[in-house]
Amino acid sequence: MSINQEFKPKIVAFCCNWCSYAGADLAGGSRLSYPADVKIIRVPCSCRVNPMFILRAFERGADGVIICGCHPGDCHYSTGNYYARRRMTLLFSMLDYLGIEKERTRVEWVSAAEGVKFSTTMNEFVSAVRELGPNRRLGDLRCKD
Amino acid sequence: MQRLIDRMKELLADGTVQRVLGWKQGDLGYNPEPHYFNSAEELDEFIYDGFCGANLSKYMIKGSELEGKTLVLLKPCDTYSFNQLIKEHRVDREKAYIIGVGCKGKLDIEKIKAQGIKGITAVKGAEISGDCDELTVETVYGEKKVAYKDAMLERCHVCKGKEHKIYDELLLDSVDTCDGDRFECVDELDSLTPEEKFNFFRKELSKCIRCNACRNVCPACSCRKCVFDSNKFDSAQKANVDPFEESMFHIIRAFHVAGRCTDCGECSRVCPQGIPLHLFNRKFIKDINEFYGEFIAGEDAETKGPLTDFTLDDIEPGERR
Amino acid sequence: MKKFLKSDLNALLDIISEKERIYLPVSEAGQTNYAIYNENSKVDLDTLKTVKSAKEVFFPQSETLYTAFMDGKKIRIAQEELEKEEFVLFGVKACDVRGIEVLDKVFLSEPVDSFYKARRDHGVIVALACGEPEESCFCKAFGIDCAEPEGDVALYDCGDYYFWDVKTEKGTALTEKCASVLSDAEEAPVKEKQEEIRKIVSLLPYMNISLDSWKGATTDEKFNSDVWEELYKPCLACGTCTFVCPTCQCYDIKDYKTKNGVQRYRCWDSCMYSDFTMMAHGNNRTSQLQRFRQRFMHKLVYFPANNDGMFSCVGCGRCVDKCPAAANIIKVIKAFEKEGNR
Amino acid sequence: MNGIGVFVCHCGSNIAATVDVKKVVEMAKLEPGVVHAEEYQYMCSEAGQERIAKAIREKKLSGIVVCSCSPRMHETTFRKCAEKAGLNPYMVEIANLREQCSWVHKDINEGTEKAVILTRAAIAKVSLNTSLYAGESGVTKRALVIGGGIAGIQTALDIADAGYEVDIVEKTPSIGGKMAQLDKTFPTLDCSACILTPKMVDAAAHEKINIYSYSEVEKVSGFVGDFTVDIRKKARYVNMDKCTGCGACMEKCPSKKALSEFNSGLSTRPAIYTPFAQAIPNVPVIDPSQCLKLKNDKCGLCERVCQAGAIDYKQEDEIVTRKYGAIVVATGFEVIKLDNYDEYAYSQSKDVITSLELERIMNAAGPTKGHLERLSDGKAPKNIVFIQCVGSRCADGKGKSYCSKICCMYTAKHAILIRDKYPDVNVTVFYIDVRTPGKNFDEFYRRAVEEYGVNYVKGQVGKVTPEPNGKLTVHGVDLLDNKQLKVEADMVVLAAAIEPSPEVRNIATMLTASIDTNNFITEAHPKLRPVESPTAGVFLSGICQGPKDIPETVSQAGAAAVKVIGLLAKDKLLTNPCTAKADELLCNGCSACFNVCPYGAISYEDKLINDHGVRETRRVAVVNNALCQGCGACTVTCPSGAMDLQGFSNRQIIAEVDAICR
Repeated sequence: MSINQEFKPKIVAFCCNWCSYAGADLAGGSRLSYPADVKIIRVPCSCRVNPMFILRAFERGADGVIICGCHPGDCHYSTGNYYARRRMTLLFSMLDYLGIEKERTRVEWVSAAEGVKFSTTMNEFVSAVRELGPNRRLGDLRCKD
Repeated sequence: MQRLIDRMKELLADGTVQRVLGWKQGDLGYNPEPHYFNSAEELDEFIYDGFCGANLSKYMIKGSELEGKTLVLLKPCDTYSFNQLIKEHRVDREKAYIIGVGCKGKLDIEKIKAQGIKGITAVKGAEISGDCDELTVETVYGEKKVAYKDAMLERCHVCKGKEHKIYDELLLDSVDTCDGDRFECVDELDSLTPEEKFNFFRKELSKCIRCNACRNVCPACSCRKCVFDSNKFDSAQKANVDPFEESMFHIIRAFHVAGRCTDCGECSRVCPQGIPLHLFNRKFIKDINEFYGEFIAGEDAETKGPLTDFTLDDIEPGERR
Repeated sequence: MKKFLKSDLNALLDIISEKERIYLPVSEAGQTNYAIYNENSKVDLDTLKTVKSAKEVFFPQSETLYTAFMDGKKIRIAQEELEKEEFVLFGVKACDVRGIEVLDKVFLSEPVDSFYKARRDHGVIVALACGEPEESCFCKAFGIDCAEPEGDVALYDCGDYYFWDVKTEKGTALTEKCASVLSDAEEAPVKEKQEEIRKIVSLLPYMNISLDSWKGATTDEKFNSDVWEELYKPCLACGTCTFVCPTCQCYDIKDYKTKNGVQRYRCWDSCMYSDFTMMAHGNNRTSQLQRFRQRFMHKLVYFPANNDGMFSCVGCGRCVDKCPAAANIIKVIKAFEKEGNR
Repeated sequence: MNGIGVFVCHCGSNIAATVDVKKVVEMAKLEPGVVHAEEYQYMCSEAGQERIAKAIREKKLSGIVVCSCSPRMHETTFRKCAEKAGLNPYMVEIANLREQCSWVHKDINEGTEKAVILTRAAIAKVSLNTSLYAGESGVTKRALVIGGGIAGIQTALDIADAGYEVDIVEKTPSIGGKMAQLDKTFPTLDCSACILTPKMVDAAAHEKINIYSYSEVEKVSGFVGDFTVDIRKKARYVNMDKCTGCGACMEKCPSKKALSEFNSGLSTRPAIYTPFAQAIPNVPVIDPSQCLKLKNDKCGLCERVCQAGAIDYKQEDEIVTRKYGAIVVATGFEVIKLDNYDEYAYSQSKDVITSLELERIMNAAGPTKGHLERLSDGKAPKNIVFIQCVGSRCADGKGKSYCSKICCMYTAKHAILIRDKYPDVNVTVFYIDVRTPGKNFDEFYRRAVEEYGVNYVKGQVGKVTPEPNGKLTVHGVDLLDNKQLKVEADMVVLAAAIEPSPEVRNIATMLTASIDTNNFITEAHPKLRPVESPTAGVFLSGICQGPKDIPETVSQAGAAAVKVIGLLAKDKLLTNPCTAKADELLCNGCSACFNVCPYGAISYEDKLINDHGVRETRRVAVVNNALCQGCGACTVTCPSGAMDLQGFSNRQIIAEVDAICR
């Protein structure tokens, strides 16, 4: 832990507009802190998250990517997160198969009311990625500078 | 095979079909090519033997645009691809007259060459009418014998079965060639450490020359313009500049065909660098089966694919069942 | 004529690699391709054909030309450095050596390609006569003798020894560096080996293929033939033939957005691709037939017309081996021969 | 794009305390395309907005980034501000520096660094924004109300009174719903029928209201303002135009064994019947499962006695297709099945009944003509035990996790009514909690205890055992005295949980409205938009949204009506411009997008395409902008990237990713 404490991972969080982004706002409103390494990208729904975006983030040097959406059954668009769930299940299983550490990817369902969950999730996720250290397996060399 | 040729000539003669999509004899005994035969005379050059591995279903995308019906020869595994293409509105069932041809396992010339056999001038024993037991390879360095099984494509050892899923008529007999479990290779890789897995794939993918043979031969990769050739995602990279490039290409390609890939094995067959590309597709197929229930793409032309479907209590990402 | 014991191969390579990079056929994950030698390399001089040809050593599949860096709103441009170190390209077959000659015509004539030239100036070619030519080979049709390759040094695999035949000044310089491993040798075993190879060559199915109808062929005559219509059909529009070809020299120039700027690089392109020579107004070759024809017309008509009759095919047979649809230049040549006889 | 303006808000000290706003401005100025950057105390204030407007006008900005609070807070504000200054409102992006930066990070260096990155991402995104324009769609000035209970009736009346046409679709032969089955209502003890019937009559008589009774919604297509609905009018076998409602057919009908739905199965009814005397419409229906004529082609008595000649055995289901601008779901509830609660002996003893059954027993028009008697032997009970929360508030998964809300009050009502009419009957109520929030509710409950001497026992009942002598033994526990209790009872009444009507699932699917794990329809916002569903143009009335009593239902019904009126009052609706769009050059026509679209917004056309000089007819996807809600499911399922989402395009999101990972 001691060495990695210094390591500031780059974390990209895709949050759906209706639940998780609002959950993140609530975490802010409640002053529930989480590491500044997390940067949120607002998407309308977790089903908007294309595997291309995730790989792109890794290509560009992200150390972890997390996708947050409404709880299954609560999707604003009624079914979006069900598709997202299947896509991410398969994609993450593939990344694991290719030797990308599981802890670098995560899906979490966070409702607009779960500011606490948002904050704890981000704390957990960041510390898990910190443990792993920098992502060396999926980055593009040309983006290292 | 004469039976097949006669039947094709009959169908050409009575106007049922305008042309035949089949294989034309090569000049080395092992290199037949996909070919449209427009007349009975042309069919003299027709061949169907152990080296006719090419999946002709994708050619029917273009075939569907031609005037009249095309007689297309599909092996059992090709029919899955054809169904999938129907499902995706990429081929026109009405434009195809499908003769389901039997299959006794298809051969991989690379496997013969890998046994140190060079200067091949002819291969005997690959005829579909034969026993398909032993191959006699004539070379400028002398005659060599190879067991048919040892020269078979990987995919034939894990064959889905010799049943045609769509056809107008069936001809020629098949022999069951399956003697392996197609997911064993996936299990083996899954049991490695992340480091080992990564090294394995990095080594294999580093060979990739981005020739797109895997993509262009793939019946599921039927996009008019591949996302890797367009600027939609800022992803049009022709070069294999960085190893990441290939990983990205192959992961996304596998993802795009996930739930649609019939495991026809063409990608691995055509890769000039011998990258076992089926390992990507098999992983998705295995996961889909495990997570969402057994699903065989192309078994019919109607069932919704697993990635355009869901159930309320699907497994969560990262979980295993 | 010099020679060295096969068991001294690594010793020889180690001597060279102390000062210079060596590119040579290395087996990795089951395939043999040119790679830089190091002590862990699985050197493979037995495999006749590397998947990719030796051209990539002088003309890499992709190479950066320059990089633009953003610093606030200022842009700084850094030119990619030209090759300035000597290197050795080891174990090249006769066809690939000729391939480099073809590339020279393109890249060394005006305007000279500085990246290519720098590499050519610094590279020494150690060629290797073919051990066991294969059925897809047809170098003889282009006047290449695989039993006696060009290059700075030619190697011959004779029993326990590799024989070392110096051909140029560059070759002499390299020979001096390797003097400790090399010993003097007679020419007889080499002659014997060459005869052996030539005998096999005479048995191979494609070696006597005739290019007569292509010599001095007019564009119109070939271009407008109906034969293309049949030939192109199996083509999947992949770039395999182009990328394994030792003479295909077309490239695309693209930009890669790095973190803080842009890297301009060039990479091999393929005339088989639908976006090849795509321009703002559209594409001048809109069908696969046209693209397919382009490749072979270039190899057999356009290139010789501009280069004193030199075909830009060397008969290595890689496209014959690798085409996923078994369409290849042999089938093109044969189809036209048949057409001519009709 | 080369004229981006960046506006960094201090939000007083909310942002400025943990983010060095000056630094953010300075860094923003270095970004490509940025020609203007400034900071200000409160960007959302009038003065702040004026600064933005001024910069847009003076520097001819082509896009702006506001670094402020969450876009959920002020995105609309700044979009309007941009629009007023002449910039397309969709050329605005917000960097969320407050909720997602300054409020969650304490260290100013860390906060500033992150703020700079978030600002960069927003700049990168806005530089790829394109002007978007909201489309318009028309409004059909008619509403559909699904369900004809008190919720549906009230909604329909309110909408109709505002001058709009309303159709009510009711699955049973009469409107009235569950309220019609009730005897009295709490806490005032009015007769339920006396207050409901006039409303039913009003609805039937209203010139703007059209009732489809004995009908069901079969198919819904379209979108807000323009729904097309197929209604199945089930065959009644009675001609509604001819029937006079004389009732002769019902009297003469020889098949009288069917259980009366209205009397909760406690009495029988003929095969040709109206559910109850005051039914509206007062036209009977023939139950084909009971009718001898329809079953065996025998009898035909009703046809013979009908002087109006209204009987028509050949009648078939009819599908009516109607257009609506808005749809209200008012599908109501059912009492749960008690199969999981057999410890209370419901299936074993006729004297264990549900509260709804008790309503019918107490009702003068009910199976016992209003006499309180045991269904087993017709004797008057002396001891009655009420058991609360049967299937409600169940943590064990056996029943419902929620509180059914109405049971405490109706049990108090039953207890009072019984004690009032039969003072010699002992009434015991086992309860977990007594919940009486509501006007005059607690007073009502206290009257039951204090005035009427109802014995309330805090505790649960473990078991009810029918005894050989016909009595029931109730094994309970008194938590306050901490002792086991055995109470002998002649009758046990179960306050069974209520659940949404089972057909709500199907209706929700047709409407693409989501339902929660308990099958209640999800509201657009639990607090602020409780009568709207997330699907535009679909509104909620009554228990389909959650348990309610009558006054609450009526007020929600009114609220839903107001929402509908507000919608129907508009002549045009603006559509969300952030919709999916297919690039027809890239589209394969493979239908993958169609398969995942929750709104049915994608269709296919055979179109002549000119693909860089290649002209051919291709099957390509077309998005209906009025239907598309912009979720983006299609964009990911599309392998070629032909489908993109305006406002959240692939390249925009990738630009954000790149900026964040820089």
